[in-house]
Amino acid sequence: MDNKDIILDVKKLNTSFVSDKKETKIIKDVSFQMKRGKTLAIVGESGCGKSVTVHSIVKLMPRNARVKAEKVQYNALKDGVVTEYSLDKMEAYGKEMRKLRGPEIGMVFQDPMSSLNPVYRVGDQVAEGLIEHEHISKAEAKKRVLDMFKKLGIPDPEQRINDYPHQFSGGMKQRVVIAIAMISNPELLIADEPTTALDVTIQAQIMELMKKLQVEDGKTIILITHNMGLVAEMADEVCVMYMGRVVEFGTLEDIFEHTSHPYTRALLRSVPVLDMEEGEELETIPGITPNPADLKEGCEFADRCSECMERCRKGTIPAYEVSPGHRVRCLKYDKFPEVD
Amino acid sequence: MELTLKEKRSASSSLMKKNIRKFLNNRLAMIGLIFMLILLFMCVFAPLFTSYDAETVDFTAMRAAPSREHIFGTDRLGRDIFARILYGGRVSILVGVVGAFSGSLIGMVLGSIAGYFGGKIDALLVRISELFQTFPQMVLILIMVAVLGQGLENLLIIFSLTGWMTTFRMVRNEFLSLKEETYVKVCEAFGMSKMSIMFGQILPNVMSPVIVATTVNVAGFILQEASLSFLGVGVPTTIPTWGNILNAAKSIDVVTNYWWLWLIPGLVITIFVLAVNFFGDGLRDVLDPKQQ
Amino acid sequence: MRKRSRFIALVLSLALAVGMLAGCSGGGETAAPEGTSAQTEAAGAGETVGGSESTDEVPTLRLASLAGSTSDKIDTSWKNHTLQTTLLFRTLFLADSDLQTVQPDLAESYELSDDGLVYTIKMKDGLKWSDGEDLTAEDVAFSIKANLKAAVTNGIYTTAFMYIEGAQEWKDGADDLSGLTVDGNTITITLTTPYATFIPVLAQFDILPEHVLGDVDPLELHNNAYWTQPVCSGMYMVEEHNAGNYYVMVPNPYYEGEAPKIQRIVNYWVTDMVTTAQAGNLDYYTTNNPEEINQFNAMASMEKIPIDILFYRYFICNMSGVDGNENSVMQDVRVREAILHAIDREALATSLFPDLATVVNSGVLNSDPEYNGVTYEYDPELARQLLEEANFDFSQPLRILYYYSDQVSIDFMDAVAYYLNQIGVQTEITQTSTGTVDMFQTRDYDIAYKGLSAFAVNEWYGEYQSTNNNFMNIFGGDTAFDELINQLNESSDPAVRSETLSALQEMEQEMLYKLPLYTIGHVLYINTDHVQIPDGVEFANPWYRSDIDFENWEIVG
Amino acid sequence: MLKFIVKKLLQMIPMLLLISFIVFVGLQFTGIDPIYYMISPDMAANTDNIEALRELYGFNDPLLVRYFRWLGDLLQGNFGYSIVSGSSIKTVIAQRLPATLELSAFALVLSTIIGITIGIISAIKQNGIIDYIGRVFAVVGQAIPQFFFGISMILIFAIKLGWFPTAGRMSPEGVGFGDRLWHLVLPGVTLTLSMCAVLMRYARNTMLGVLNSDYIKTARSKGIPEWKVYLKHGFRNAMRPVLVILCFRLPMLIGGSVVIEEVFAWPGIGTILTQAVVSGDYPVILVTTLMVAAAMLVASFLVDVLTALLDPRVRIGE
Repeated sequence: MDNKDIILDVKKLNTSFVSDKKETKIIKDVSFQMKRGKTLAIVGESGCGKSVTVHSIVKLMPRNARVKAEKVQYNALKDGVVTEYSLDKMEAYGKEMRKLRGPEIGMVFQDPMSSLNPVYRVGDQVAEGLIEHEHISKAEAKKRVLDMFKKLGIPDPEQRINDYPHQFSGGMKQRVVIAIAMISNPELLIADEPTTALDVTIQAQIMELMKKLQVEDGKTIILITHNMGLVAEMADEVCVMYMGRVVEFGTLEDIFEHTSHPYTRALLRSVPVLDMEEGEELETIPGITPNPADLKEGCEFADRCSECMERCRKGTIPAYEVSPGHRVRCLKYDKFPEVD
Repeated sequence: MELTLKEKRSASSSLMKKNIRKFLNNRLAMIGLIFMLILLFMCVFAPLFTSYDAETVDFTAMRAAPSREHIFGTDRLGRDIFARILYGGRVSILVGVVGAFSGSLIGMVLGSIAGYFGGKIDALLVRISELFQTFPQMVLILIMVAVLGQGLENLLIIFSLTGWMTTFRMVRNEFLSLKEETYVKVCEAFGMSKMSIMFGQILPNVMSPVIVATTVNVAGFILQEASLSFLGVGVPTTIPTWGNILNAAKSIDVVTNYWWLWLIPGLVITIFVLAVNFFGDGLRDVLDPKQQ
Repeated sequence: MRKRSRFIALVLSLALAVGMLAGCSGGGETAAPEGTSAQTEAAGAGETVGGSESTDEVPTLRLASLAGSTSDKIDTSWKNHTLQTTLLFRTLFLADSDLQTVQPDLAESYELSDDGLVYTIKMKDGLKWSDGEDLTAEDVAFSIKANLKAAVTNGIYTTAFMYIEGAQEWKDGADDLSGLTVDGNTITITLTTPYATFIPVLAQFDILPEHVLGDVDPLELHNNAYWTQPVCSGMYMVEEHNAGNYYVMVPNPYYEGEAPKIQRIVNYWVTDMVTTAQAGNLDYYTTNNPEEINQFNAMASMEKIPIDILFYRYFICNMSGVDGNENSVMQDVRVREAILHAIDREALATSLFPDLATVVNSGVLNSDPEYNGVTYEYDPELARQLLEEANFDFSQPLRILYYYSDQVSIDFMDAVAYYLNQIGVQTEITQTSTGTVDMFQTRDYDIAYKGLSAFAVNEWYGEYQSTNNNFMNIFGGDTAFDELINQLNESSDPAVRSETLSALQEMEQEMLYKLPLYTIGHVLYINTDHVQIPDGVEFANPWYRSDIDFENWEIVG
Repeated sequence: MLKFIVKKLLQMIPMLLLISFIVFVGLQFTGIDPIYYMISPDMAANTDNIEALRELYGFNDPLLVRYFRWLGDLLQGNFGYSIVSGSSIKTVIAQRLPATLELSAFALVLSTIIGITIGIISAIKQNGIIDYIGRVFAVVGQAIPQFFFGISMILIFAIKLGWFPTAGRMSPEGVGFGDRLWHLVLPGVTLTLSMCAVLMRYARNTMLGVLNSDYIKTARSKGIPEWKVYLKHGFRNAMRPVLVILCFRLPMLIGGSVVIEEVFAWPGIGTILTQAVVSGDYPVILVTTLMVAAAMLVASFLVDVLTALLDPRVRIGE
């Protein structure tokens, strides 16, 4: 595969947080490649490092974070020409990075309630990035915002662009957030649990909207979620994370049909299925997510794993490629070739 | 899965251990604690550190500069300043501690009532606390001095009456959220009396921020006592307090010519208050990390 | 639309808030411009007086008053005098520095009948107030009558004027004061019993203008706006008063005596005398505060002139009130004596008031010929022994009250507490801001520290008189002293007087209602770089008016 | 909006009445016999006359009668007289208020600018050098007794260096601007520094809170420059709580400089209040209290209005 197909190439991404002079590793050796025009879902329980991974990639990290990576490369494709950007070498809030945020990479965050600045009109907030990057007049920006609002199905846009965030419902707010992300027409859209905070019906609307964007405009989407139902609906590829590591990576089919890692299996079992009877019990994963600061060596999932062996508790567990593109980090598969 | 009592205990004691470790690691807080304890120890056991007492007048050594005999010099009546600082510290610290504690007590009781019962009584108490809070504190204290009169006991009353608002607000807010918790509902369902739910069940959960606030108030009241004594409306001058020792510095004559009369007691107050504040900040980091 | 309404609201509410603040602050807004306009007025005034462009060029004597709670008026002159009031107001007679011998001032002369009861005082002719109105004997009569009804006045006037025939009736509402008659420019005053210091008292009593104050209720006289810009009889008058900042005094054009050389006097309201002097803005200052004395001594331009005055500091013992309320603690005379022996008065006097204080053992000074040599040596052993003999209850603290707020007094009380502690007596010391009420009404103390700036020794003994309004509440209206006191007040014969004093001294030492400590002198500072005073001026107690030859004071340099 | 303001204003009146009544009654219960404050121990010879004066002033009337008489006088602009000096309180306050306002406004404005600037820079450059200095300064600033700091300033800058006067508001007769400023520097700076610490801490914490919020992340994801993130999105939001605190500091204009006034012999409201308390001059205490209370209510009124104006979420109750 060449750079035209791969939009984002992440190799050995490591992130840690420093607090009280102690460094805690949160993300460990995360590597993946992201195909242009596809949807990648990153799944895992809360606290597994999904959000931190994407935030590390786009460098929107708090001050006490330390990010290291062998390679984080973003390949922009414009008129058939590929431009390579090494995100890992850029300054977090420097000019280069800023040029990418918005026009190339758009972001939608988890909580629409707090993602919008309460004191500005939504129209202005959407237009802000546009004006910044394209240096167009306010009137023109307003037109573009109106178009975007229409496209995202926000009713009565002429009126609503002058409203403040608190005058919007949750779903409408999230549409505004998506508008902010999409207004500069980025190629890569990162959606960090975009529907977690919303009602179920609204969730569906938002996801439909995103699906539409992807299909119609050929956007690449990274979708972070813990909702396996959503994954099944949306994703082309899936990246399962546990305790800062990618434990399984593959196509939707790989993950759902050839589920390999014990954690992925447990995760899938704990997902409510649409035709489930009311009162029917879900399986839960035994134990609790360990505190990243107290982790011992070996497989991070060892303590909760029903198939845990003696050697699971030693050293770092490598990833094995069980089929092309399907990688599993589990010793059960040690007969397959090791990859990094 | 039910946690057994033992497990709970060991969990809480390990939390305690962790907190203590965290505190010990906080260098500023430790320095604060050490200074605080040293000064406190010296004040409480003053006779071990000085052969002088705070009252003995010596007209042969009036306003003597620091020397080997009087390491901090003597005041206008020839009294040893070092001894006066130690003995005065007893009163000053006592005023701070008692004032802060009784203030917190009032704050806790009113906060519990306001937070638990809510409604009109809550609105009223919140309004009153706002009034107390926005009134410039010095003016408020002065008015109360005018009403109650001067004296050590009155000062303590005044301090408790002017120092309850922070605690009140904290306790009330915590109560507002805690009273919706299941365990409170369960207690109510069991027909526990309101008093025992308020003070027995909910209050212990809000103690951490209260302890922190009280510590900070101790420092504040020591400063207030000094200021009031400086203004001449504090503790009667015959009782040595840090403020009363400093009161002598009102005249330009003393400021210019007898630095040890005011600089040393001033520094002692500053150091002690600083130590208490550091200690309080450290406690806050450990007990109440939400607050900044 | 919404934006605009928000903006208007903001402006509106700000305006309202400012308005509220301004309204509540009682015209604070206007005060600042007042200050500036007053300044230009002052400059203008300078022009008219000195004929020069700026006030700086008029040679000016600079005085200062502490801007305590009063800084908008000149303190009523029926209280203690200041240099300022002695220059603005005159009295019938002008005392010499002994305060006893007098020379004519508003009055030309006086005669005293042989029985010592009738004073006939003749006023000078053609006297005028500073507003041009005539100053007559009627003004004198008005002043005396008003003083009897005034709330705020120095006790020496009240005491003396109560000797006038019909004084009590007048106070009780009689139409006139029968003992006082005016005939043209002659005033006749009839006393019920002779009062030896009547003329010296008159030499201190400021005459006030009836045509200005005639309708004012004497009870409220001290509050009257008159005092901001009084109509004067003295050699100066107030030209301009910038409340809280300063007032300017210029020669009174209607003053009939020798015109003063100094053309302009400014009195600043200041917050601290020492810094004012250090900044070179003070030419004349008197004090008995050792701290200030230290600072003034360090100023090269200030010449120090010690003044001997009769200013007692002493303890009064709370015995029993006329209401019968008796304080058991102090009843035994040995307790009272023990306190005197317990305190090293000599050491306190020399350490706290260097060069200022002299120990006394009664109202009679140790240097006076009448002094009988009784001393109360510092002897803690004896003190303790006396207390034990008197079965003193050592478990109860001795309650001590004082009203001075200066640092030296605070130090003094601390030292007293220490001394008493040495003989096993616990103390409970209270500083009161309300000397009068706590000392004479509440009486919640055993001994109280008091000061008396006495006009004469009579005043010291007057406190023992059974009819003394204040002290009868403390000494229970004990009549033991009355006869001797009356004798002292009435007699002007030196031999009788001396005998009486000796007798009083004995009696006082026997009773020990008052525990004498020391007398405190006064120090006067004059900025000799700026002011020259004529030779031979003798200064008296600065709280009284005496001849200091002010006409011949000059501004130099 | 107008309705809202009027309603808030009307609410202030009963509060003021309540405060004045409480203080009035409180002061009556001290057992103060005002008449005896008027006359110093040396001048109280005429006891009968003093009784007459008490009657004249109506001190024997029942409490409520006295309160309403006082209130009535107050409403007519008659603030009464100091019972210690007999000065008209109106005059005294008119003299003293400008001095206090001058000092406090200077300190309030300066401390606001410095405190907020440093606080916000500290938050932006968290753990940077300014943050560090600022935090040390705030901690130490809160631990030094105000008057001790003032005295040290006097010793260093007035006595040793002689740059500024030791005390007072102006040279006698000197009402020029330069002279006043020269006198204002030391007390002003002392008060500023002591007022700064709290504000700095507050501004820093507020800004930190704002910078941690999601909309800042949204703003950054738009690729706008950092200064715009801080100013447009951070500062604007941090300003609201800071402004509220600023409003609540308004009463300090009148009552915040008591100690400093005493240290620098500044002829302001603070010194008369202290004196009044020491000498039990209760009419003065009453009026001063009422002024501070009024300032306080104005402040809370401003807070209500400002919150309504600055935060689109707060809807003005029609």
